[in-house]
Amino acid sequence: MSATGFTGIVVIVLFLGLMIFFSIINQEPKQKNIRPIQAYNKINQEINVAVEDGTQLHISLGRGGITGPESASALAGLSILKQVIEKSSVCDYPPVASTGNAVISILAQDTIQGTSKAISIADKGKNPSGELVGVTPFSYAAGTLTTIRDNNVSANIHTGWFGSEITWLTTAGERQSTPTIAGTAQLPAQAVIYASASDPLIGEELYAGGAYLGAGKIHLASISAQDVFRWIIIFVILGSVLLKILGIDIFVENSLAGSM
Amino acid sequence: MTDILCPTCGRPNPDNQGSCEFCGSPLGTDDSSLRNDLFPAKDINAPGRHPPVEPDDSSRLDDFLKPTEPAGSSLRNDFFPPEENDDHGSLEPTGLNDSSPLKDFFSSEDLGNQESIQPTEPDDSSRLDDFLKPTEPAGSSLRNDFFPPEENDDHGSLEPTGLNDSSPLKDFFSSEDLGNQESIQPTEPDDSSRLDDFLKPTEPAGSSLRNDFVPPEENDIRDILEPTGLNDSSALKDFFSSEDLGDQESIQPIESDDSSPLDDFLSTKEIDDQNNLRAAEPLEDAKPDSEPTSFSGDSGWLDMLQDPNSTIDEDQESEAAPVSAPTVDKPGTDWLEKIKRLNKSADEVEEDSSFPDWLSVTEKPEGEPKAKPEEPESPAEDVPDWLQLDDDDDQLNDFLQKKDLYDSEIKSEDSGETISEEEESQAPAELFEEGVEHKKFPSWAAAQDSAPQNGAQEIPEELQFLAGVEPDSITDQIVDPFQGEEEEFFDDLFSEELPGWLTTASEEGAQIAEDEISRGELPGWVEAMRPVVESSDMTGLSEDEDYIENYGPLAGIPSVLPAEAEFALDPEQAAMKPLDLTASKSHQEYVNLLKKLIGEEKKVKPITKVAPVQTQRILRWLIAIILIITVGGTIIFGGTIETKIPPEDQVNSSGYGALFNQIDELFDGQPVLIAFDYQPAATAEMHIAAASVVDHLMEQGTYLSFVSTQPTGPVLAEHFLTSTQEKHGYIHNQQYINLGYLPGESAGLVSFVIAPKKIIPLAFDGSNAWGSPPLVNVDSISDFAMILVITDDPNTAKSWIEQVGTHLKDTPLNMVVSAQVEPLIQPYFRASPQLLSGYVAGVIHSLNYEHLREQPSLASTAWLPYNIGIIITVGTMFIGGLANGVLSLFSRHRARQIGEIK
Amino acid sequence: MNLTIGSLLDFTGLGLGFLFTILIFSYLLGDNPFFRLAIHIFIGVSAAYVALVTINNVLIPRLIIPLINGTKGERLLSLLLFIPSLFLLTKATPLRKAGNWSVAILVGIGAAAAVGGAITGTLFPQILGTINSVDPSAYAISTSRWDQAINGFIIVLGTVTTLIYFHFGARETPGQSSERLPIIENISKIGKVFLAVTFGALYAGVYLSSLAALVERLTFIWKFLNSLGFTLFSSF
Amino acid sequence: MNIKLNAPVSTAIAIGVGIIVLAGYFIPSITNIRFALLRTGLVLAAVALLVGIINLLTVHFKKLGPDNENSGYSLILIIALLLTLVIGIIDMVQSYMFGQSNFQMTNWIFTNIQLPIETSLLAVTAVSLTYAAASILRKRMDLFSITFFFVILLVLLGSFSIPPATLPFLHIIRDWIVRVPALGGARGLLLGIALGTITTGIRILMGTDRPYGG
Repeated sequence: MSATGFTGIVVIVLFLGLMIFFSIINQEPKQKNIRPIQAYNKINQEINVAVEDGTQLHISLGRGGITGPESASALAGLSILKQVIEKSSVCDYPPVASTGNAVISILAQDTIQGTSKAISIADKGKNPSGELVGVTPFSYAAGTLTTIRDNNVSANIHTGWFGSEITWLTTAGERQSTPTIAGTAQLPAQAVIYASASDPLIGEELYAGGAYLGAGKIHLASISAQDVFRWIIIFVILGSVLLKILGIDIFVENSLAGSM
Repeated sequence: MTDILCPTCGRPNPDNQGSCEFCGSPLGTDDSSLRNDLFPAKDINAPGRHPPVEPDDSSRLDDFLKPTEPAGSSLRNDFFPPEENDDHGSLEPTGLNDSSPLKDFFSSEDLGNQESIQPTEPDDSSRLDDFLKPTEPAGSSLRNDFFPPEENDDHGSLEPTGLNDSSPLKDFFSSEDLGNQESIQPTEPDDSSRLDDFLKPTEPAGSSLRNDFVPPEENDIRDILEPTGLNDSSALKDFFSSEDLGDQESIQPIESDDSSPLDDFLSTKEIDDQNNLRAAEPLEDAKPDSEPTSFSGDSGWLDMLQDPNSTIDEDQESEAAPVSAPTVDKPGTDWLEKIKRLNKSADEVEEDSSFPDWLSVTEKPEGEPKAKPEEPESPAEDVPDWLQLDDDDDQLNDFLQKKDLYDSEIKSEDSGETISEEEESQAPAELFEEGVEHKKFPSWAAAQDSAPQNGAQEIPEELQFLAGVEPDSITDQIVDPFQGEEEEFFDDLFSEELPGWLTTASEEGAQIAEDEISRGELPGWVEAMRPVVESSDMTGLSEDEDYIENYGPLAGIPSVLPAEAEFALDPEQAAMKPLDLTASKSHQEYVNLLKKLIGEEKKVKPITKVAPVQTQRILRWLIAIILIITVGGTIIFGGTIETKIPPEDQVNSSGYGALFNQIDELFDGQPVLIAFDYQPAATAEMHIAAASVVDHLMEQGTYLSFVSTQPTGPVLAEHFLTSTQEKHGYIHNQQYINLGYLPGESAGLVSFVIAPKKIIPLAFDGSNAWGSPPLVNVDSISDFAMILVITDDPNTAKSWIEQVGTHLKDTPLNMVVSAQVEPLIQPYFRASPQLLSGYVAGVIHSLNYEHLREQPSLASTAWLPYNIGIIITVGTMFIGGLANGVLSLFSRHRARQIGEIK
Repeated sequence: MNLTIGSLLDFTGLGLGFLFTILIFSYLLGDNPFFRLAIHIFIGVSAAYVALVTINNVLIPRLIIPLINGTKGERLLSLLLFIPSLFLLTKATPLRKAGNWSVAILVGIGAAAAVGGAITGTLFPQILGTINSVDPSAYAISTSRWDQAINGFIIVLGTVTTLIYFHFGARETPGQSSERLPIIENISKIGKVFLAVTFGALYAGVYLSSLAALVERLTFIWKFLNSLGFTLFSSF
Repeated sequence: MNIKLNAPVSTAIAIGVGIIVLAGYFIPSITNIRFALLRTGLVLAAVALLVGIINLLTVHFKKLGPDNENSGYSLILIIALLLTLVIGIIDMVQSYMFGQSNFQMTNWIFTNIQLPIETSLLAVTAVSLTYAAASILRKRMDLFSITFFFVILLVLLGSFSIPPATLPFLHIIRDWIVRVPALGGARGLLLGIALGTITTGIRILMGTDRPYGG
């Protein structure tokens, strides 16, 4: 095993351990010691609005594939979808979901059905769709436009993998004066989201959806683990930089270099 | 304390006794036993004192189930149809295990039964007994009534008994329900309906229907649920909003096939489970206290009913008996009549119109409730009490006791007997000899009582009626009179009364409860019934008072009830009294809190929805017009413009410079892999950026292999060749090969790096991909002379660098990227292990590349309109941004000023 | 003859392209049926196209051909692939639950690819890149030493402060919203500025891409009109 | 931890496959197994795409009907899809049977319908992006937005170059922004995203998140 491989395994084990540790330690999931993120507050708020208004929330899960790193943002989007469905189960009209990737579409439908069943929305007609609206980035955006307009959508939540086609989705929301909560892992799309979405999720905030929407202990533990690891990274960087200035070649670099 | 006279030996027995202490004969066999059933033992007066027989919860439940059902478990099955069981898994995440929901459900179910029945009968056990007695031949009918027939459908075993036998019972129940809801509900603030009011704000539709039709259990459940968890209750909403609601009660008995109600029902069940679970744990201890209070009252007037001449304890005489006695006489007949009327035909609709009258009267309490302390506990706290009641219910114990008696009786009886026969046989002789004797009971008891009798006596009539003759009319009947007023009415009632027994049930309230009990006050829920009686008196039914007194069948009443009682207690006072008594400071606080909560719930929160801004659209138009006119104008009139070659040092340190140098070194026939990894939308920019580079490659005579990790890539490659490289006239398979689509995003890429031939065996057109001479020797990706990735996505670029670049030996990895990708890839170009050998980013680099090649291409053509577009955009953005910024500051300032003024 | 048909097809193609461009541009005036018409055609065409490519480039060469032409081992492998594929197809039917395990395979792969990719593709390289940014010797393209050192420190500062900006942990003070430690709060403000710069640069990039598309489309429209014989302005 | 056990098979498969693939990233000896699984994934993803397209068709078939005001659009979508599919299959058959290469008809449809529409869609975003950037200060007037706004202007101006009006100074600033502070921020973002990605993936590998109908 190479140094990189070993370091990689250490990272995974460390993450796993931290997550388990925090999920055991944090016995009260209700107690959220996490900074407020406006976009998630907004989601909660919009769920209430949808309930009172008899409108729908629209969640689009992006077009990211499942077999690459993009999958994570779609998976994070799915856990947000799950929470939103659970929370908006009192809506007359359950949320509508749209995706631009077939696998994500299947997963969205499974999530919807699983969640709906868990909360006993037996009426299938009311079930949110989770449909695949388009298979290329812009056809997905165009299909989602239709979803935004044709349904009685009171808020749009775009969480998943998007490219610059997100512009269409965020501005469509803006045109209809419906709040748009959006987050993605693709950097240029993030920039667009920041400028055009009413409530942007920046960077890794996207992955914290489960924790902020009450998906359970393990999600809170996840972001605690992320915080711990964040500081590890910071110390590794600062330490290495310091050593580098001092002219010392260090172990860290060798451990990571294999992958560069 | 009243004793029950043994029917056999005539000696007095404590009324919590199931059988005679002296002769051992069951006390339930004579009329007194019935009374006992109806009105449980008074011994329970004293808090903490329990009836001799105290089966535990499960046994109680078992008992409850056993007699009513040949197969006890079937009831459970009904409650949990198979599908629901399936769902348990999915519920688990919320912390439910499979068994707990059941338990909870049962507890809530029982509560539901109790509560729902309470209105007609103060005592759970007796109520249930009554229920069971007539229904016993077909225990399942009870179920049928409580639970829509569909549930029964799920259990073949039940069907025959349940559905076949139960029709009379159904009648019974339907009449029961009608009775409860039409005539009794008004008089008795049923918890459920009260809580319904609670819920209404959140449920605009069907609430009134619900009140009337929803099986009592569900009402109760909702009561428990809604306040505690609005979120979870959607299913309930569904349930209630469903069209079936109204029909369930009226139609269910007739039709068993409908499946939708089942779903709805299930949904409520699940939610119940969750909520109950949440609520259940904390409540265990409180209940015993609450029950006694309720009984103190019951027993009091029970005694009177039982034996007007018998000696009545002083306490009871002075407090309890008086309270109940007067109420008993008057409305009893009213109720019965009402019920009868209701059952008989739809004509009653008109008659029912009288309800609004008395309802309006009952609305009186509206003002009072605000001050009433009983309600206070927050919904969440309520739940526990309920559950407690369920768990250690004295009433239930009583009930069980009695049920045992009944069981023995019933068992001895021929099961084939008609219900009426049974009833008659079981009914206390005294009561039934006179036929109308039951009217002696207080209205609410009588109503209950009458229901079974109706069931028994009027079966044929009612069967017809239920058989669908006029189910709708019933619905109408029931719905109309109550809809608006009822809500308020019950709301009031709720706010007043619920607390009565709930608060006493709570640990905190235990002491208060004791006090109350010692004073012989009526428990809250008994109280709850009284105002209705009172109200019914006031609503024009009071005319009947005299009538009742004088009426033949009631002639017995004066003799049954001590005259003093009537004088001693004004019914109105009685109704008010407990409310005063139960008001403690903490209760008051609770009331206020709850009121606040309810009030907030009712408040329509203004949903701030920004109206589509017209200026927004105009601004967009303006931007569009400016851009299109300037750019379009430049295209039409502008032509091309001479640009200068950038300084040499800049070229040398740039990506395009490095790329140019590499391509310049390639020679004829060398295989070059080009990845067309941009989406079709980016065609414009990528064509501009890549045209010159690919042109350069072709000029060098390299053999091009196209691949793409996007499905649209292969055709984009073809399009690229035909639209930008026409002059080269490259022929597929001879000068280039389109390897086609490489699925699986970065994973596919990794596979391709290691074994390209294995991963893409066939070219896009199905031909052999690797047959052409330049590719024969290519076994791994490192065998290409160069890799050029054309992409507009930073992550695709990153994937190529991370997954492919790291595996390359001497093969340089280069890129043509969109402008947005540049910030993310340039570090790979600058870093020391140079993973990216060179790159062209966007139109700007491309122009420079063209300069290097000294062959103007697309970039040169597009340069002028492109730059005009940039500068116009910058201007528009700047002006727009500045204007918006000023506006924003201005509005902030104004907001601040307003804030200061405020 | 062929030439005529070919040029007719070409012209029709250009006409279609022109038509659809105009239909899409009509969205600038607001949502309208023409735009909707265009996007629905677009969705249908693109879906069919992707389906074709998938069948042609994935299913046929990897599933069908090995089954027909392959060696024993390949056939076995294809069969092994066939089973989950068939189950996955049930996802299009009411028996969708049967396909859960096939989806589970995909999710497992996806999750692993995400973790593995993030560690080997982002975490390590980016940490290393950040560390090396202060090291002049780690630069392939060298400018001045001091220049690089300062830039390196700015990059490190940007990376670290941005990372801190995302710190989630906060202390919950009763009655108030959670707040992070003041020091984290302050550092994250610097991170925010870096983020804003990053987003600004990326946004400009996105804009330049779309501007290129706009220029290309307008050029196309102009060319098409020209080819139609609209030489109104050509005299200028 | 919300561990449900009602889908043990799927969960076990997801975890097992995930662990093998993940281990393949770090342990060279099992790289081959990892690739076999990845290839399976590719085929499954392709099958999933077909499922998705069937799903898309079904959804629009359901929308057909007089009571749906948009049924016309759905009909058009279905026709466009099926027509393209049929043409493509003819192309494919020709290609496999008669060796006529390169899917000419399909490519024609792609080039003349899909491509212009996609490019136009991106072109229209130029207007939206300009508008969004111009109105950012109204939406959020803070340090972040002000910086954002002016960086956009700077980078755009730095990209601008028409010889008489070229501003070399701005070019240098643009270059520096893209190369240094933007890179710093991007690295922080990417590292954060990597952290989020890892936890998201690990949650699935632990079996606590099960989007696959578990």
